[in-house]
Amino acid sequence: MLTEALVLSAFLFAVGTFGFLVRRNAIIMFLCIELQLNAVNLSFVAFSRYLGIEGQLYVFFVMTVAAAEAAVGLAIIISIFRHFETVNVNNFNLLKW
Amino acid sequence: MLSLLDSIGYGEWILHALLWLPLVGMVLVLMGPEARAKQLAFVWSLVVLGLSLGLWWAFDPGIGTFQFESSIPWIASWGVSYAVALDGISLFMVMLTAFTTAVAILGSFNYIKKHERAFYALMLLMETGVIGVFISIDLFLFYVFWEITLIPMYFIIGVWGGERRIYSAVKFFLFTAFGSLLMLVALLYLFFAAQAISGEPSFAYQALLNVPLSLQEQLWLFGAFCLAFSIKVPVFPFHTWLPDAHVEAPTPGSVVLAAVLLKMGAYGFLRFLLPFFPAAAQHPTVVTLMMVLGIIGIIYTAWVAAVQPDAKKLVAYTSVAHMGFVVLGIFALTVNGLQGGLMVMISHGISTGALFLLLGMMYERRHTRLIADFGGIGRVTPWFATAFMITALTSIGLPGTSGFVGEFLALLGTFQARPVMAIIACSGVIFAAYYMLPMVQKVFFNALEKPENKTMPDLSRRELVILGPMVALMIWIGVQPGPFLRRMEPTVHAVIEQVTGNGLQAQGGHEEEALVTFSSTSPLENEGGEEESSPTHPGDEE
Amino acid sequence: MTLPLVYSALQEGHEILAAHEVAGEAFEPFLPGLVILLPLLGFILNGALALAASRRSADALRGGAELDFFEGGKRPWTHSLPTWIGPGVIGLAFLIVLVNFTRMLGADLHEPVIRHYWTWMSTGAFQVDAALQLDQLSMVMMLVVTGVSFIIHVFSVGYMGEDQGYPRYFSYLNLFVFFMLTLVMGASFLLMFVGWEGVGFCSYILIGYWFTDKAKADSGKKAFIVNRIGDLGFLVAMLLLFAGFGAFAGFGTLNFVGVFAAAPDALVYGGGVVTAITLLLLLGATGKSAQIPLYVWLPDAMAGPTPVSALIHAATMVTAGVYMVARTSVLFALAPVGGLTVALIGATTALFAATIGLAQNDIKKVLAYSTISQLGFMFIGVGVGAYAAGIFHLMTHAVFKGLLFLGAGAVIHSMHHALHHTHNDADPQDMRNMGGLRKFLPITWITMWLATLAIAGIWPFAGFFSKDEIIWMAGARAGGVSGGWYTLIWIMALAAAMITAVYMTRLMIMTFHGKNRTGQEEARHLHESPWVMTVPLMVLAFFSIFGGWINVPHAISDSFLGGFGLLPMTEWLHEWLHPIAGVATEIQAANAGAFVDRAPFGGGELLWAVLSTGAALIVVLVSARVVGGFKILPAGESPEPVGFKKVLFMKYYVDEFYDRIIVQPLIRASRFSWKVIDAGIVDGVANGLGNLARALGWFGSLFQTGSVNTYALFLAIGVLVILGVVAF
Amino acid sequence: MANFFDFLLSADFLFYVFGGVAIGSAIALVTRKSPVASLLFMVATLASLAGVYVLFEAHFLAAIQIIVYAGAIMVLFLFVIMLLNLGHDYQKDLKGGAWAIVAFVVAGGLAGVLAQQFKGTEALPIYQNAQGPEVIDALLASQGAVGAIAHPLFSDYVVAFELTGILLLVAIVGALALAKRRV
Repeated sequence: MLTEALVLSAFLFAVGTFGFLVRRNAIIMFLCIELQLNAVNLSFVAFSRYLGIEGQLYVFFVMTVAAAEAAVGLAIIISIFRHFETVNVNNFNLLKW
Repeated sequence: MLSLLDSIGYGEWILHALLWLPLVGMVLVLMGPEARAKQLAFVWSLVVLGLSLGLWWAFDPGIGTFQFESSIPWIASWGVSYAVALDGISLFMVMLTAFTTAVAILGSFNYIKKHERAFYALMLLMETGVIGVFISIDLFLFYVFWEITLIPMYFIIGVWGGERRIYSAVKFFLFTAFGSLLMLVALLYLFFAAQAISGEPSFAYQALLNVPLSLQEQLWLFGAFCLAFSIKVPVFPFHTWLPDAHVEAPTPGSVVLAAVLLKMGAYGFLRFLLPFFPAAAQHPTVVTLMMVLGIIGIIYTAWVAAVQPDAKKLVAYTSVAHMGFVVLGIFALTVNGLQGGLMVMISHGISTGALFLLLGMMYERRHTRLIADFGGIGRVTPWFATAFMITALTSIGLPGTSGFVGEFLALLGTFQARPVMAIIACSGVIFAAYYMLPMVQKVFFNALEKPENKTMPDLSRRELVILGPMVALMIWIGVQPGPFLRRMEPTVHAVIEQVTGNGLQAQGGHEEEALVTFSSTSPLENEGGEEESSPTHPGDEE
Repeated sequence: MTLPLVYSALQEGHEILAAHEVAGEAFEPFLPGLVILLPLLGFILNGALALAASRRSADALRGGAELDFFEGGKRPWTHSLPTWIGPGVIGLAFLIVLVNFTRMLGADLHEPVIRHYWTWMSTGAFQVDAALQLDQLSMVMMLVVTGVSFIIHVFSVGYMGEDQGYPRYFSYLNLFVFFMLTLVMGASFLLMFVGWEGVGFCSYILIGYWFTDKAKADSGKKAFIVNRIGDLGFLVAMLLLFAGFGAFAGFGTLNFVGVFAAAPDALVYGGGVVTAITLLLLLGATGKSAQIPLYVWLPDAMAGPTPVSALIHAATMVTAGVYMVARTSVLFALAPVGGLTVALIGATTALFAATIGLAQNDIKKVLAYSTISQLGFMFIGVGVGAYAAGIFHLMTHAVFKGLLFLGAGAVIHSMHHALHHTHNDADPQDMRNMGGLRKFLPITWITMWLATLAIAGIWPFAGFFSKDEIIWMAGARAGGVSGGWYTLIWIMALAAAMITAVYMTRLMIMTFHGKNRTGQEEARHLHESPWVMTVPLMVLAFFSIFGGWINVPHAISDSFLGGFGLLPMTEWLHEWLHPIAGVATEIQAANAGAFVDRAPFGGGELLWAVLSTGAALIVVLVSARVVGGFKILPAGESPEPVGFKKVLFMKYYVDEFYDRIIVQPLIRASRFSWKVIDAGIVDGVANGLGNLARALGWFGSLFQTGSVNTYALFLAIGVLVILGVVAF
Repeated sequence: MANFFDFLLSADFLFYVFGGVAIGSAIALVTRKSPVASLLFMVATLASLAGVYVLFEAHFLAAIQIIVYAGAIMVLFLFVIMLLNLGHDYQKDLKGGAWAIVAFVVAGGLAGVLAQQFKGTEALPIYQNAQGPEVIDALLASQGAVGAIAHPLFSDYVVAFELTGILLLVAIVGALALAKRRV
């Protein structure tokens, strides 16, 4: 079952990547990142079944970080929205020199 | 005099003082009031100059090795130390730097009108950097100072320069930095090679001196070092940053650039390039290449100079021509050639520095540097014209001036090594007249027609104070170069011995790669004390 | 540092090489350093005055007014002191030279006396001292230089008296004498070179003395640059002498004594190296002494004040080449090709310049070409190995050509005043505007005729003896090696001598005889010069007559031409210079045969002397008649010359030729170097590299869209690539 | 029949069910235009992943996956969407054309490479020899689902755990500072 879980995680990760690449709504892109994180979590869990409980610990940490990230990220999106009145990332190109 | 200097322990602290005092001065200038910045900077540079004069007596002309040596570990794990010393090559460079800085600062009193504090602070920073380059005997330290000099000059050109100052400043920076980086790579290679032999990391000059390298390695490292120094000198195809930098730089910037910064390249040839890579430096192809580039510099830039409409650009090109003699003299690898090269360096520092100052004075008066805008001003500015004439004659090497001594010795040394090269280079005396005299004529002679020229003021007292010592030096060195030559001689001998002797050593260690031979004597029997280095045909040794 | 210098000069240095005592008294020089230092002192003093005066005049000019220093008939101190300082220092130097000369006369001197002052340049392998060499040759030259200089300085007091730059003029002139004395007294090639270039520089500033005139400034510049071409030869010759080439290892010294002592053994007779050295030295000599191909600067040099022309461009500086060949006689004797080339160039120049002199109308131009031609004679002399004869002609020429120039100066001075008074803008130097001046300038007229007879080679004037001896010696070598060439030289010299008589007579007739062409009003303002100018003329005239009697061969002095030995004629100079030229003469005699005592087509010395003076006299008389018969119009009304006369008038178009094949191509090459190579290729490559970097940067910036998706895509691609690399 | 139910309740089958739901809702998450819909599909994914966790005996994680992740974090997202009024009136924000193809190729490649790498993981010696499942089972049996995680968390990983707490604190402060309206 390990291989299947890993393949599943790979597919989920790829879907998340694809979503991040093609979506322009910042919140959805954020969701895609969460999806990628979960894909990774899945593989951690799968590995932990065989290699020890530490894998689950990492998932725990990842979740915590994801929570923090969500809080900050969403706060950023809110303040950006206040400024630009949109969450479409095509409008955020200040990085371009 | 010597006992007086000894009594104050002059030799103990002088190099450190010369190195760091300008930096202290820089801080003082930055903290002081804007209106007094120039006076403060000038007085400070005078103090440095005054201190440096003691070297003239304190320096022992009988010794060819380093003097006033002192070394303090700095970054011990890399073998970097703060090591400074002086020998016959750097002695005059240091004194020239102190002199030029003082003169340039005095010469910029009227020229620099904005951000005075910053400007004079940068000038003093430059002095520290340049003196550091000349007295460092730790390669790491040397490299640090070498790069430090870039910064003030970059800002001096970029902030106080003419119309195209940004372009010129960037060009100057990029050219020099490009070469420096290659040098850094080569330096690190050398460092690791030395470490592999001795087992201890060290950037000390002596430690890197006798690293046994194959000819192949030497040629590559030589190339990297040589490129860095050639750009600085500058040697022919790398010279185009110079006219631009000179034309755009403010007068004091040009003066320091011509008088001192260019010398860093030639100094690098003498101090590092030749002793480090003796086999490469004596490789016939290398010597021929460098000499040909030197000759192209002499003749070609003289031609280019002759048709410049801008007087300052003309003088800038003549710098390249003069430095061609230096390159020629150095690569001749004869006592005469090296001494001549050094004399040309000193003389060029004084005469071209003075020329730039004079052109700056012209610019202050008329706000133009175009030769065509002048004419006949010898009538309204006779003293100015006199000073210019003497300086110009020094520049073209009239006997009795310092220019001649250097050029003649350099040519003589070259002739001993490569007669044909020397003969071609001799035509430089004609072309020197060809570029300088028409300019002098168009500016100072001919009819005084333009009304704005008729009210040009003659030299002021301050300008007289600037030019007086310079003109006096030109003639003094021209008439009595003996004291200068005497102080250089042992060092020059040591360099040549190091190069020729070591070339053999390096070869002896790598006989399978002994592609070239430099002496008809056997390499193994003759380590070190070989004085003559007559290049013979390849294959003599096999 | 100057003080110790002066001190050491007064201390008389110390002798390196003591005089060889053979018999008689040893030569003890008297303050030789002072001979050089005095003119330098004069330069410094006059220079200071000049700086002070020029500052005043510049201040006035800036205020909008020309300052006249002589306003109200008063001379400011800056313009009165040079009258005493300028000629004074030279006079003193001349006195010291005279003392030394008498001492040397009384001594028995076989080796040069060297006075060492300080070491000038010294590297490990090379040393040159600031040292003076006193021997017979330098003594003769010192006499000529200081003597003629003194006379001309005195003349200048009158000629330049009204010039605003009076102190500047004297400072330059003093400086020139300083360098000229360095040239002739220096004990090594390098020191000679110092003087060599120094006089070139002085010539430059003196030709361009009136520097606000572009033509004059141009002439000065031309003189300097052409001279430098010659200097190149000298320089390379020195390098060769010191370091050698090929099998010849060099002398390792540039001291005359050392080089000449070693030369006969070190150099192969007729070898390539010595020939090269002599030819290079010859190149230097042709530059300084205005010989083909580098003579072109001298006619233009007439732009300078006339006393300058007399001093520098007739009497002293231009003879430096002759002096140099005589000084290096040992080398030239060792290189027969070098010597022959010297003589051939001399002969060609003598003939060539003489023909140009026939068609010139400017009085100074005629004299300039005459000078070139006479220098050619000297070159023949030293070239064929008759060094004493060459030096002899140098001396007599210094006297009579100096006189001719000063006379011309007096004429011009007078013409200038006359034309100035009447506001006539005619050329005061054009002989077509003169005519009949003998009434107004009697002293000038007589003295100049004496000089003319001297230069034409008529017995018993100075030029007769010197020129005749040169021609004779050229002929006397026709019997030996390369006889054909020497015969040719002999014939060319004879022809040139005859043409000399023609153009000089033409000059005198056009200037002093015939109808006055200055105009009525102007003629009333023509008058003889003040005594300060005429006395020098008379002094020189005296020597023009009797100066030649110091070197008369016995064949002549014992004949009727020498009053059967009754006239005070001696062969003194020849014997005097023997220690200098002796070695060379021996080498020449040993290898190429001695001089034969007969002309190429037979006949002895006396016969040819009589023939030549007779011919010269006839030529003078005939051309006086012919030129007197011409109808000469003032310059403004004269037609343009046509035909061959135009070619002569245009000086064979040599200047134009040089301009076409050297000057213009050089300027074009320079422009090409600048615009195409430097700004185009070299800088283009550098800027191109910069632009390449910039283009790469621009290309890279295309990926910086600012859109998160794009960055993420690249990130993903990167991950993919890395994964791919790790995986496969 | 019992076999069929056994099969239906067997770990293998449940894994495929949960996995299929996870992938399906993940794809829907990416492709749905409405943010709210996307969010709900995300919740579905999380929930099905929680199921998978259970299959791997990670009961505690499955619980907090539902409670914290799907419950708290996703609700936070929903709040934000509501707050910003993105629930309706949404524009099409899917990039199309070449861009989508490139993205698809890249993502597909990623999946392919990863999947290819994971093939045969179980056959590796480390997994063959591992006593993992038994050890974990024993651990869970002895300490319970929470205790098995809590012990290492408060002993070996206590520093990391505390740091996580600080991180959360910082995140709270940061979020407040960012989202607060300028006063």
